[in-house]
Amino acid sequence: QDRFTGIGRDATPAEVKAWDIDVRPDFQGLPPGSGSVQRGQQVWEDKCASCHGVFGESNSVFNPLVGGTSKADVESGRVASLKRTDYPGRTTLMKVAYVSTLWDYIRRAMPWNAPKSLPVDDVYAVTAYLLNLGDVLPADFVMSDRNIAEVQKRMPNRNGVTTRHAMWPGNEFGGPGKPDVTGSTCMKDCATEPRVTSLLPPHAGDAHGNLAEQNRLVGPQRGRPPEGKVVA
Amino acid sequence: QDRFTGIGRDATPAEVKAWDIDVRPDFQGLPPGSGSVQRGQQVWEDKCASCHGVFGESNSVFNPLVGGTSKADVESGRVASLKRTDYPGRTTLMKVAYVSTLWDYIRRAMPWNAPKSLPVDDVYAVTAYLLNLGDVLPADFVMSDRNIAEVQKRMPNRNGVTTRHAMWPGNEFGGPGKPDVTGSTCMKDCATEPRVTSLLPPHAGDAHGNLAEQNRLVGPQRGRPPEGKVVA
Amino acid sequence: AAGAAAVAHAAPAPAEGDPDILQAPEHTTGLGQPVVTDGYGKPSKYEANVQRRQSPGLTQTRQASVSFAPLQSLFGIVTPSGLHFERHHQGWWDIDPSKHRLMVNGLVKAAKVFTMDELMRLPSVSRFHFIECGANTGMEWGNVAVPTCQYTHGMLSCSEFTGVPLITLLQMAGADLKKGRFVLAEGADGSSMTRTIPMELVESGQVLVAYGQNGEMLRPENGYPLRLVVPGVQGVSWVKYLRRIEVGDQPWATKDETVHYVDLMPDGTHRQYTSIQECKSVITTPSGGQVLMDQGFYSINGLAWSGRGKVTQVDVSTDGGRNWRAARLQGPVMDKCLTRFSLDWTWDGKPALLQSRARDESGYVQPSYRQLRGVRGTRSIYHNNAIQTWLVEESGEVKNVQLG
Amino acid sequence: AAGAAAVAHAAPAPAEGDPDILQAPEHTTGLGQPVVTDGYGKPSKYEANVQRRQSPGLTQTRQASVSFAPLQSLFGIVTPSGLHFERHHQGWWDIDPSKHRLMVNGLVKAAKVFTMDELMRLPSVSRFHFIECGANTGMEWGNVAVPTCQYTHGMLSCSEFTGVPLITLLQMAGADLKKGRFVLAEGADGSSMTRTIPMELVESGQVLVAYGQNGEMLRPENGYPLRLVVPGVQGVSWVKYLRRIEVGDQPWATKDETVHYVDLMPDGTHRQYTSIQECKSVITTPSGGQVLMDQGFYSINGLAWSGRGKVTQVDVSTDGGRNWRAARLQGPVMDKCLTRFSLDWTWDGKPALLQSRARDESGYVQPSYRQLRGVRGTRSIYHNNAIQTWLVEESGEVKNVQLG
Ligand code: HEC
Ligand code: HEC
Ligand SMILES: [Ca+2]
Ligand SMILES: [Ca+2]
Ligand SMILES: [Ca+2]
Ligand SMILES: [Ca+2]
Ligand SMILES: [Ca+2]
Ligand SMILES: [Ca+2]
Ligand SMILES: [Co+2]
Ligand SMILES: [Co+2]
Repeated sequence: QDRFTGIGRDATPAEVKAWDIDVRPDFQGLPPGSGSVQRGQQVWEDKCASCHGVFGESNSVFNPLVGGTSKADVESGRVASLKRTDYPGRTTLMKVAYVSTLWDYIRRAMPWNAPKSLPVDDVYAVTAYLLNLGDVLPADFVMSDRNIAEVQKRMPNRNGVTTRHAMWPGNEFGGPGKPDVTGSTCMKDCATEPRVTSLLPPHAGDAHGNLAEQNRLVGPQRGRPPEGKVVA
Repeated sequence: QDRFTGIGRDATPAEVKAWDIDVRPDFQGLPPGSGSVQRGQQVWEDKCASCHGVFGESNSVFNPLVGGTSKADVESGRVASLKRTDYPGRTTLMKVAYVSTLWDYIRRAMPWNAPKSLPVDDVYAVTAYLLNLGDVLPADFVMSDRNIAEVQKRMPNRNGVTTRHAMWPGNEFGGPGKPDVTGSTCMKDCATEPRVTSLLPPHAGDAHGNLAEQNRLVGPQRGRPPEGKVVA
Repeated sequence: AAGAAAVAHAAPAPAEGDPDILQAPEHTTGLGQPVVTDGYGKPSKYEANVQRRQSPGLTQTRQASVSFAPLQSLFGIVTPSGLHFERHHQGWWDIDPSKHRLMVNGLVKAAKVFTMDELMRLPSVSRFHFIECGANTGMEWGNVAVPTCQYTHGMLSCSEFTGVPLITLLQMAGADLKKGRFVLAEGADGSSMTRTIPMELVESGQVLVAYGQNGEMLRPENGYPLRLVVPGVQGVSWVKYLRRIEVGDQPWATKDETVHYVDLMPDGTHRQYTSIQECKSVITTPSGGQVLMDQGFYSINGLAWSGRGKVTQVDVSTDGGRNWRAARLQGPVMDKCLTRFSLDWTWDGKPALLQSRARDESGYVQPSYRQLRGVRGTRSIYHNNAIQTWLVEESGEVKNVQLG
Repeated sequence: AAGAAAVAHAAPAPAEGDPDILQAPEHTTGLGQPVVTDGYGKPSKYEANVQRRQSPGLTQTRQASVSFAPLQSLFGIVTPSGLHFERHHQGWWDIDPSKHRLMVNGLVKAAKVFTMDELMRLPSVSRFHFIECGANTGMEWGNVAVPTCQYTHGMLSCSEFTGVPLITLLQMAGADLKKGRFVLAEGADGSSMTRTIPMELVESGQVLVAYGQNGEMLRPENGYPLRLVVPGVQGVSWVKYLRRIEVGDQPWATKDETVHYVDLMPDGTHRQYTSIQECKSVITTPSGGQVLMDQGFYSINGLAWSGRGKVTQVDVSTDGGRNWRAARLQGPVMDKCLTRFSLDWTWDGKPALLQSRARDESGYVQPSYRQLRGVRGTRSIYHNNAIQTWLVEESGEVKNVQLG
């Protein structure tokens, strides 16, 4: 575009290399390297366990990363516990469908307080260790750019995802399509049963503090003072 | 309006009296009372002169109130100096057409640091004194609600104003009418002589401080650093 | 009795009149403050209650967290930038704009680098758009969880954004628009947030590389000095601290489009790349946690929006959805922008169930909880756009409820 | 040489690349700040130059004075409330809204008193409007006086205002709309500003008793908790701290409509009640006091507005008015509202004279200085809406000039 001559310049190869760190499910962008489960355990215990727990089970700073998957899931590629409504919480390994997602995210964002500090080999290693914790990879596994496609075939939830929906604003994934949920346009004597089935217990309202102090001091309505401080 | 029942209430007579203080050119709203030029001088020197000067001539906190009018103006009701392009500045007495405007404003807003503190009689008095300073009223005049209409007939600029223009957004004053100034819609080879006839001398730009510090630090253009601090 | 739960009513004025009228206050009889006490001003001290807030216990850390905009106290459609909701994954930064760069790479003739100086030199547009977090109202999928509309719906804001259409930059880099149907946007903060954007939306000119918000630069909490604006799409795609755009032939399956911001269906599958914020609305006054001071006339006010275009109609019910009336829409009604609606209502002091239901130009109608859950169950976390119900009790107290 | 007057150009990046790309900054490798560091946020520290400012020597006191909005640094049409221009006659106050009252009296069936609680209960509207001081650009009637567009045109701002149409209150009081063709608005501060408003405009529903500005309450400097909004009319009529509305059959000839905000004609007469802000525009970038950093492409950006309705066209000249091109107008173009315009321009490094000329739906065309002075002379002080000229010098410096 001659129109904007002098605006912007070509990036140098070193610049692109420095920033183009993303890794796709087809492994475009994946740098060569490798790391063992054993080395991964070392990295994990040094740099990850303090937040995520020794077994990736902690929810003190974030949801547990590991748990809820089974050997059967590794076979089927569907995490069975996701079908249960009584299963408490969802771990990362229950949800993640692509090993590239884990690899890419750990490389770019973890450790949380020192993102991008891991050498490439350690990213392989700690990813392998996480998958070992979830019984996806054996303890003697050495993950590398050459065998990662095999690892993908063992991801417990690899078949548990879909893009069939109307919420992608492009023509891919089968196009925008028809929304799955339909509201009603009834205006008069509609068939709704206005019965209150869910309501906050008073103490849960107070869990959000004094609502009187969360509303403007003037206006047609005010914030509700805490229970027990109500003025008649 | 039944629609808004319970919103708003009737004002009490005392409330309307407390706030309905405006005075119009037809003297609607003018409270009864009176004050002499002599008393006005007292008020002026106690409460006004510190800001406006003993003769209303000061421009230390505001433009001079008095000056620029003549006995001839009192006769004609047109302030001659307003026609001169070489007359420096414009005083209040040169411009004001209605005595009610002075009275109303002094009552509501003066003294500037203690507005609405003057008793009604003192508003009469100090208004009379100001007009005396401008040779509109004699030194022995006692202004009151009964003779204020006579005072109006002596206001130096009472005939110097017009409402014939297109800038009143209502139908009064002869309606909105046709704008007085017309721009050009010429788009090509227009008859303009692009000769620069007015330009700030460099020091005048610096009078507004360092312009580099008055512009954002990024963007296609920056603020100009002060003269002499320019970097090549 | 009406207003029983409220702070005590003002004492009736004495017969001669209200002392606040009869006794002139200091501000009517004194000299006020000078100009430029603040080169950048702030709200009245009496407005201190109007703040963005965290929901206690919602997140385990404060840097991977959210703060909610006080919708119950806002007017019109513009969100003051100081009250814009926040969502950070690895904390916010105040980045030196003279050092910030934007790279465009991937399926392009030549990868490019732009400075802020250069980006701000290109032709820009300014457009009003809402931004809503995909997790807004997420706490309420299963049941009522929070007391006020700040917490139920406050991951929502609306601003006038100024920036360069991304398509301009892609053209300058010579992007392959035939093969490159996906775009990756990447941030410069610790999380280096990445999201896949459809080229379709970029080609339409709607996606902006924005630096301006409500007339000034973006706020640090919202991505200063550069963020992507992806109208109609959930906030996580509006990548903050934007440092890189890559053109590709496949989606990236980043953590925040395939592990989070995914919708868990009743059959245990996750929907990925669910991006559009579907048509939704909420009554902001009266709303949960408030108390009506009196019986009589009220103006029911609220906000409606759609990620698919313009809002065309908003219906309001005061009887829990049995009967509806079309609300007034405040113009201009803009594309993928908040629309303010209002409806006159006279409160007779009896319990009432307030609801609003929005429609958009695609023909979509906002669903009830029953309709939404009928398809998606109760475990989706994201994209809860069900009709909100507020119960007005006889006391004047308003409560967050769900109907069944 | 282009940009000679500017700060030194950034050093060219080393051959392998820009260190700001190659060396990851702290914000890419660390953990940032938590949510709600500020319940009400503020701009980036790098934006500290963007401030409203006084013009030194313009006024003799700081309480009867003005501060100017930094138009050269703003985007779009919304003015951030913290940068809204100020004009006080007796200083500003932060008034307790629970004690503020509005009285309606005069030619009404019954004089009325409203509390803020009551006013905020009535049906409201939200509208985007510009507000311009009648004295904006007043220093430039005779000759160039100030260096930047902050000082030439910065008594101008634009906000989304929310409030009750005044006509609603007049109807509630039973106003006599036949006899009462004039309305007095009065403030509660020391100056108790009074201005006469035509009933015509009130009846149209355009005049608002406003409490909201850009989504939140008015700022104290702008009249918190209540101000009149009189679209298209000069700012002094938008009475701040509004306490009283009186309906009358004659205008009031208040100080600020018959002694100030009057236009001195060449024949020595003063035009009174000149209220409408006529169609006007200004290029905000590049503008006076700035320096272009480089030759090449620029987007000329500016603002246009009219007190008579919508802006229909803005023409831009880069050769001092000999040739003009129609600029792009950013939608939505709203009634009595700022409209952002832009035009592509490639600067060849030669001196250029930049001008903009706006037209409105009434057919009015913004005049040149020669045309304006031809009718009104040079002593009017108020209502200077002449075409502004910026001279771009070879050095890249932009200067405020007038042509003859
Ligand atoms: C200081 C605390 C901390 C440390 C140390 C840390 N993490 Fe994390 N981790 C987090 C937080 C908080 C998140 C959630 C971030 C967000 O919300 O986007 C997270 C998210 C993750 C996720 C994504 C989980 C999901 O479901 O989104 C993975 C995988 C992960 N961490 C792995 C690691 C690894 C591997 C290490 C060490 C190399 C590590 N973390 C070190 C705090 C930490
Ligand atoms: C502390 C300073 C101060 C004092 C004391 C003071 N004034 Fe003023 N006066 C001002 C200022 C400042 C203005 C301009 C206000 C404005 O810009 O609206 C002014 C304006 C006026 C005006 C209007 C002039 C015009 O052209 O707009 C009149 C008349 C006036 N004063 C009379 C008085 C009288 C009478 C008193 C005493 C009873 C008085 N002033 C006391 C500072 C003062
Ligand atoms: Ca260049
Ligand atoms: Ca890549
Ligand atoms: Ca009442
Ligand atoms: Ca009156
Ligand atoms: Ca989550
Ligand atoms: Ca003046
Ligand atoms: Co989010
Ligand atoms: Co003014």
